[in-house]
Amino acid sequence: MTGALPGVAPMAVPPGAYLVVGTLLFAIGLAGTLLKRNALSIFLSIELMMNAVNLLFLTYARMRGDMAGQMIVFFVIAIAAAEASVGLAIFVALFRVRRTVDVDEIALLKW
Amino acid sequence: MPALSGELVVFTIASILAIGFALAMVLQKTPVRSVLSLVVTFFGLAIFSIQLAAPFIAVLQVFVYAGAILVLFLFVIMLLNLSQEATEEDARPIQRRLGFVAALALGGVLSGAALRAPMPKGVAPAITPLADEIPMIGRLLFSDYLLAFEALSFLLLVAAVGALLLSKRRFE
Amino acid sequence: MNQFWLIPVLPLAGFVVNGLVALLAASGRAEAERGQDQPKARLPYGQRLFHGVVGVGSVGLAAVLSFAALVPYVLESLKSPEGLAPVVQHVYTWMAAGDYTVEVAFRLDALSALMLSFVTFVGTLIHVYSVGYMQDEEGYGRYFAYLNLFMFAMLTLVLADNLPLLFVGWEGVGLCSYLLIGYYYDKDFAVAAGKKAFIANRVGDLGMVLGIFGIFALFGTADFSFVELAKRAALAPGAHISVYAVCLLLFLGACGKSAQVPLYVWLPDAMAGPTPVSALIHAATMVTAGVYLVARCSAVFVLAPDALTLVAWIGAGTAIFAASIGLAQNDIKKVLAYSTVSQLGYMFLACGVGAFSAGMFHVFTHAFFKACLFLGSGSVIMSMHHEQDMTKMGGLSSRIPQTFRTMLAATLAIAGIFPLAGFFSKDAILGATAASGHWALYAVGLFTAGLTAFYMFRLVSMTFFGKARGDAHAHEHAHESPATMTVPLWILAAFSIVAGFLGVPAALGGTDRIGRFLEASVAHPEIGEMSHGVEIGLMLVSLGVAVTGLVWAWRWYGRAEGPPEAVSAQASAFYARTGALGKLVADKWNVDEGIEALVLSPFRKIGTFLWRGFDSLVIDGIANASAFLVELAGDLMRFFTTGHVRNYALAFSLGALVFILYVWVR
Amino acid sequence: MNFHPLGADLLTTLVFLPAVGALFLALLPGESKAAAKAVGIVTSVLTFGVSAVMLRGFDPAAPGITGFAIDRAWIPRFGVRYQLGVDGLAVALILLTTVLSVSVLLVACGQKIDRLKGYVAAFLVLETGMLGSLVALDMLLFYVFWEVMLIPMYFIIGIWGGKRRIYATMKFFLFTMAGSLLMFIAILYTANVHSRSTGIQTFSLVEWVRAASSGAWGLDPGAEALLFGAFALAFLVKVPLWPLHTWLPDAHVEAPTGGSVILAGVLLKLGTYGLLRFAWPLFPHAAARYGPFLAILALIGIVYGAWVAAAQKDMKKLVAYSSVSHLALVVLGIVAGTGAALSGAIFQMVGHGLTTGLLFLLVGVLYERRHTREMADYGGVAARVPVTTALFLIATLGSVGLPGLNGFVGEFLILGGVFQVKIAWAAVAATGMILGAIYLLTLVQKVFWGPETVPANRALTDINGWELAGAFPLVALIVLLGVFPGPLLNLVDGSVKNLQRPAAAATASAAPAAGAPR
Amino acid sequence: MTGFLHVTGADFAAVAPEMVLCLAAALILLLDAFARPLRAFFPYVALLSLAIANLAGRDTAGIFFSGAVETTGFTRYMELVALGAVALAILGGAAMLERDKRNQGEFYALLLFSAAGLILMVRGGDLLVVFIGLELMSLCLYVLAAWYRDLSAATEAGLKYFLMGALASAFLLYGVATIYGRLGTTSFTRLQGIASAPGLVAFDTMLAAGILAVVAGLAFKIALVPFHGWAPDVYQGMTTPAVAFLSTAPKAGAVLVLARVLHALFPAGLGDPWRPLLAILAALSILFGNVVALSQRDLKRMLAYSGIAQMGYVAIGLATFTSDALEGVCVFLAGYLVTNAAAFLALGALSSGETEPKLLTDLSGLGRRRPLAATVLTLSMISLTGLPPTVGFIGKLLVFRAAVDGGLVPLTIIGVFGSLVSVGYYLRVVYHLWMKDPVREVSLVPDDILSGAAFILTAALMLFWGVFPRALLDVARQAAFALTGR
Repeated sequence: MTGALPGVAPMAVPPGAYLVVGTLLFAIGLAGTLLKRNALSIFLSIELMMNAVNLLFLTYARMRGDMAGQMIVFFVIAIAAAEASVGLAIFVALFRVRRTVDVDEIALLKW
Repeated sequence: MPALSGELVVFTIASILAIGFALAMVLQKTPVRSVLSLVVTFFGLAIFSIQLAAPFIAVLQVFVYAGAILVLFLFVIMLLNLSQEATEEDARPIQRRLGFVAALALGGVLSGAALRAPMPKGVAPAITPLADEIPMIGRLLFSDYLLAFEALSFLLLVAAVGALLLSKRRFE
Repeated sequence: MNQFWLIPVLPLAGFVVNGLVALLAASGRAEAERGQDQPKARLPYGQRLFHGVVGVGSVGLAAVLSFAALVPYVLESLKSPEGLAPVVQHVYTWMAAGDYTVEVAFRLDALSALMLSFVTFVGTLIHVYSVGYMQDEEGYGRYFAYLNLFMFAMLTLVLADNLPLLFVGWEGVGLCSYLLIGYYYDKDFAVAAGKKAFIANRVGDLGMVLGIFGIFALFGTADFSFVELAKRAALAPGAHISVYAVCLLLFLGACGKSAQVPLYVWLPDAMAGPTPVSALIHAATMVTAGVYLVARCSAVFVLAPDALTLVAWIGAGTAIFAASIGLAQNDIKKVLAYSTVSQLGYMFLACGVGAFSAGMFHVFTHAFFKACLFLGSGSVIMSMHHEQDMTKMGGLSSRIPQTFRTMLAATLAIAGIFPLAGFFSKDAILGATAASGHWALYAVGLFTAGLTAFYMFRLVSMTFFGKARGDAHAHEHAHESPATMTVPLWILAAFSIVAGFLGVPAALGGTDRIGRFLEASVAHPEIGEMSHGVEIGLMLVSLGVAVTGLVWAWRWYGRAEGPPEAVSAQASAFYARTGALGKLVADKWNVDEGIEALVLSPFRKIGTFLWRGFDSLVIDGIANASAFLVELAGDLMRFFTTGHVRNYALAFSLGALVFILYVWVR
Repeated sequence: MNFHPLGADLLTTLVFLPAVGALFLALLPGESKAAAKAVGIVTSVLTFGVSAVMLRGFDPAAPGITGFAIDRAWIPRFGVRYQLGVDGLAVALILLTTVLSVSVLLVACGQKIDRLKGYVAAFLVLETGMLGSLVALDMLLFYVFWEVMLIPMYFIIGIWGGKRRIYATMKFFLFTMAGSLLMFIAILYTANVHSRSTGIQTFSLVEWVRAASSGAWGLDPGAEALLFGAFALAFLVKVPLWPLHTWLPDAHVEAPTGGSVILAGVLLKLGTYGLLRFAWPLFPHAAARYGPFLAILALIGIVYGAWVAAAQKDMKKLVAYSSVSHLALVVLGIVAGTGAALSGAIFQMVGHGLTTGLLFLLVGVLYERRHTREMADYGGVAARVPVTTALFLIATLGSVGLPGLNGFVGEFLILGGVFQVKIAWAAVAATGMILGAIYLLTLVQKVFWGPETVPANRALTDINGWELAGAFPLVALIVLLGVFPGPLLNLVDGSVKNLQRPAAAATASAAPAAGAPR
Repeated sequence: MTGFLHVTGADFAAVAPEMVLCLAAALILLLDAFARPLRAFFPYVALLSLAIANLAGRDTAGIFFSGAVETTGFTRYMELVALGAVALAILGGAAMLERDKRNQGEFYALLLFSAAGLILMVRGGDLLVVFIGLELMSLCLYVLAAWYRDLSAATEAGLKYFLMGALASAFLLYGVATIYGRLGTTSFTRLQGIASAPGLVAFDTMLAAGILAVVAGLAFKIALVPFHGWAPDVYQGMTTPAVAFLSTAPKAGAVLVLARVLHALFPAGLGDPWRPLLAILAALSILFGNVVALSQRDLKRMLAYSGIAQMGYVAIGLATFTSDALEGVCVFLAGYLVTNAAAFLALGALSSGETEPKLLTDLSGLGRRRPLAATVLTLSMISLTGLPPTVGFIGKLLVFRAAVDGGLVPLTIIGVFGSLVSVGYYLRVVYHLWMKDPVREVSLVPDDILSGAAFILTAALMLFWGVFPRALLDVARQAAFALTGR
């Protein structure tokens, strides 16, 4: 899809830097996902990962001077919101039954 | 690497903020604090957005994420009054070590790739105000992204329905 | 008579009819007596009559037909100086595949004529005899069915024009002997004996079959026309087997059928069958099939002198070996059995030294006196109420005079007393052996003659002379058998006296008719000449040996009186005289025990091992083990799915990581 | 249905008639035994009728496998075709199949069988599978039928079997499938080779054989060896050749009477049929290379099977092991490949189907009454069941290979053919004659003869009408084929001429390949 | 860039199926809110909407919404699969849900929504649209997973599926971002254009990582080892008719999307290292899935692992990636849809309700009590084993054939080994159904018309496609051709 980025000044900061930051945030989010035990915290970390990806999108958009990246981010944010609502609802339902959202204690189904 | 410009300074501060609080989010024991530290991270991201010529996204970032979603989180946390995250001591050591390794390695690998990969030339047009970014987005939304936009609406509907359904106590 | 096929088929028809009727009767009986005991009962007269008529009738008719066929042929061929061409009648092509074509075709020539004559003749007599002997048996019908089947097989064997067809009869007689030995199917030993006979025969048949293929390979055909080829030594080019090997294979078959060492073991046990069966199958006809085979293939054997020598030695060995065992047996039929084995040895000895016609001559005469002896013994046994132990007999000469006289005649005949049948045939053999220059063989033969005279007269003495041993009551009621049994005895006795005159040697002014008659169809290689003087000398020697044997037996057993102990005392005296050797002899050289220990029990053990050990442990072990391992893998790997969502996430991330690295290194 | 011998759809009718019967039965409501019997017998008899018509219209002299050929598209794009046709070999086995099916169903009518409807249906489906694999000329079609046979057999053993039926049926299924799956890949690969070398997409056996014999494939020896191996494995498991045989005794022992009869009578033959029809013609060089190796296995199998059979105490196990031995002989004949050997092998396939089928049938008759297969539980029953005894004796002698019964002809010709190739093989194989006599006569002795030891046997009832009706055709054929083998031999003569190889071929390149005894 | 709101009627006609489904779903939601008594008719409404959607989607082909959707035979094929899956789920589930009083309209609405999302995902002409469609589908499934939200199993399933799903989305997104960054676009057509342009495919570590992230994200939906963890738990906890849908259509969708992505990026066909990579995925899935399924006693878990294995076979097709292979994949997926759905529905009918675990041993002796359902289950087991004359065989045949032609013989051998192992657990079901006597008295759910119809339909299809596969093959052929143009 087309839509060139309205002209702006050339980047003072090398795009690579943004990419690295984004990637690191992605990794941190992943770490959170893997290390946290509270379902909410895990989901929180995943949200972080998504935002990291958003940063990547923006960077790329900027590099290419192209709107598409921004549009995608726009959608991603919306989707994330939707996911969040469903996810949290699931947590609530789960908590009602199990009285916990600690994923380490939620392992009835296994093997 | 251009000379030390204001942009660079801001970038540095923002990235320190973002990464630092992201780490904090992970390391925090109590969910509430995690959420709050994530808020800061998001602000950092918002700064980046501005720097990357996407002020509208920055605004969304603050409003939707920091504003709406994280508040929703806080709300749920309060609802389930999850004051303390269970202590990590008894947690599964292998999971922790491997998880740490995996995250670290992936981060290293990917950022390494990001650094090594050849960068395409970014366009460097003449300097003009960003004023017409938002109309542009709007226009795109109703032309090229129309379908996506419509689909999104249904997606939100589904989310609403689903959330409603799941959080209902009794069936009728 | 130009329908040879009728000759075997008639008894076959008899078999079918008798068999079906007997089967129906049996199943009716089973129906009636379901759940209760089944008492042994003689059949109603009507049924007996039916079976008897069908049985005897079919065989008798066959006999008539065969004589109708062979008499003119024989007369013709005696007229013509060098015999008559064989008459061959094709019926249909049995099987044709690849390089093998087997016709169902029957052949009448000198050899088959000779066999045919006494087979049908003796066969008929024994059928008649059986009518009386078997009258009390509830298996009367079954018996005659089997007997007819046997006649069918034997006649096929005799008339066959090619080896495969001969093999049909060959196996057929084996089957019948199996069935008839096991006639008393509720007696374990009888059944076991039958099986033993069949299997021992099968060992021979293994050689026989391979031999047949060998003949195919050598001559390109198994029709007896190959004999002509063999006479011209016209072997097929590129045959991948030697004549010697083929001869040995065929001879192996002969050994099985004619109970030669080492395959003789089945014949003594075969006495478990009804006595007429022993007479017909295990004395007169079937067991001589081996000799017949060798005579048939004589031309081939001649091409392999080493094989002939082997035949001779096996024959001689068997003769003396069996005779030695015969010395110490107390079961009247066992004695006769071993005597049969030993006589068969003689016949092979004859073939071995190249005197095939002499061998066949002995087959001929032996048929009569041995049949007579067996039938006589049957008569004795019947009169003694199924007592076979000679130590419990004695003094029967007065009780059953006809049996006594006929048996005496036959005994003298087999002992080779001039001028009875045995004398001529046996001396033909000994003479030929001597002429061939195998003096060692001659010595063996001669000594065996002595032994034969000894054990045969021992038999007669223990049975008929002296005072009655065993329980007096039985002795009181011992009575002569019915005419259906004595008439055949008389006829056979008569023939065992006169049959020899067919082959009076030149030395005694005769013109060895039978020899010349057979020359048409058996080979007659040059075996050294002897002057008539020497010949007569040898005859006197053997006669002397025979008489010595008789006298010796008389001195030991003739006056045996009193209770059985007395005899056993004599027996021990016998051991005292002969020492450990005697003991060994009385134990039949422990051959059966040896076979059991060295062959059978290992066979069973290994079989069980292969089954339990190899099949179940190794093969199934591998199969089940692999199945088990997969299951096990499943039971372990399922724990990768821990149920902890974080682990899944971890797996996810690690997976992604590893794959990224993989993609990079590639 | 088109009954005219030359009718285009004769074979289709033949193959799917039983399936139709089964379908009808499945749709039939209720558990009516009478209906099941009626449908079963009518269908199987009709099928037999069709096969008889086929026999009448079949011309043994016709070249190739072209009898009643049908050739329609099935999966056109891969050149998979609905291609049927018969030659003498197939016709012979088809008749065997239809006859045995009739017998089995007749016997089923005479015995108490739970869920008879399903039982009959399963057998009818099985018959379709068997007939299909006999007439299929398209490799993939063949594979389909080949696998279709598995399922009904799985049910037959699994539902109506004995105590360890589940183990047995799984073992049967897995062993067979393990073999056939590799063959599946091999088929696909061969098709690939064919299309690569000739540019034609086809699974047609005829095409393949033509290409293979003309060397158009240009396979390197390694690949050919692997393909041959895959094919041979599939079939040798089915045969079964030592050491792949251990599923057989279990399957036979646990299977219901009919199951054993069909298993021994037909399924095993399909293994040897496959060797004759596919493995050898498609990969002649590999076959020549590794034939001797198979011959060694076959020789081991002959002796081994007989030897183990002699050690058995269970009637069915004994007969099962005897099958191992007998079919090893057939394999040996196929390896030898001379005219006589092949005729003998085919004859023996039919003959063994009849004799062993009859043996299992009669064992089943006893089992039906006493519910034990242990020989020790019988003994001296001859007087109680004279007819059964007589029939059993005939079957036994046929199996022992007594001249005048069918067993001999096959054995004689095989041995003769093998003899032409390698005397040592014939010599070893011939020991089967002796061993066979040993274990089979022991079987007869222990079961029917000797004193009546077990009181329970006093009430034993003799074979009943249905069972007799089922057994009679087999007995008749055993005797007829023994006395007049000519017709059958002529029937298969054409096939033999196509398949046979000169005596030298079997061992020419052999001696190094496998240290054959000399 | 097209002008503001420049959309033609054709554009809307193109997305008619999605619209129909969404509107029907919305309608049902409304009815549920305001006309609850009509609940009994929701199934029929849903089925009707499916029918209409099918008709609406019949003959549209081309690129619409300026490249946002791309309708081809390929996507059409997927449309049918999705609609079919939903139909079966509804047929099988309606009665049960009504019995359990869980037949709120949302159930059908969500099913329809997720079908719409699925269709959108597959025909999305742009990775963004694909992502949106995927999310639409997934959100519905998250909710459906926790449908019996008072059962701890169900909620747990929901949680696990949701968390893993979100993670997968994040990865997928990362991949999309990277592809966008490296190649400058997210639209398939352009990607293909760029990728087929010479020179660019010069190797690029970052792009590789991105593509891999996408693959991982989709492999998660397909449940390929090692991205499979969620499947067994979710299947076990999720309500059976929903699983009948979840286990078939979404997987198929993800597979086809993956095919599209790969084809867009590697128009010339897969090369090193991607083909070995997929081969490894396939091998792992086949071995792990089959072997672990062997040790399962809960049927739904067992079917989950079996599903993993089955997708391994699909992955063989993907690794081969010739048009024949893709055709095979399509056929396989159609067969798998019918077979697996049948299996789950029969399972539901042979159990004592949703609240009970579905244990293997409870099937004992049900063959005589419920001949129809038992027969269908048996058939589906045979078909899953891949034995003729069922469609399962045809699918495996095509895939293996393509793989052999494509030189992946070792993979096929692993495949057949897997099949051999699978016999162990598939036939175990048959054994319990027909050859074993009941161990405990199971109170079965009553029969009902709709599921009966579903049974007969699936059984008929399994056999018909197994014996006369031509029609199916032709459709699949067109689909594959539409994608590869070869």
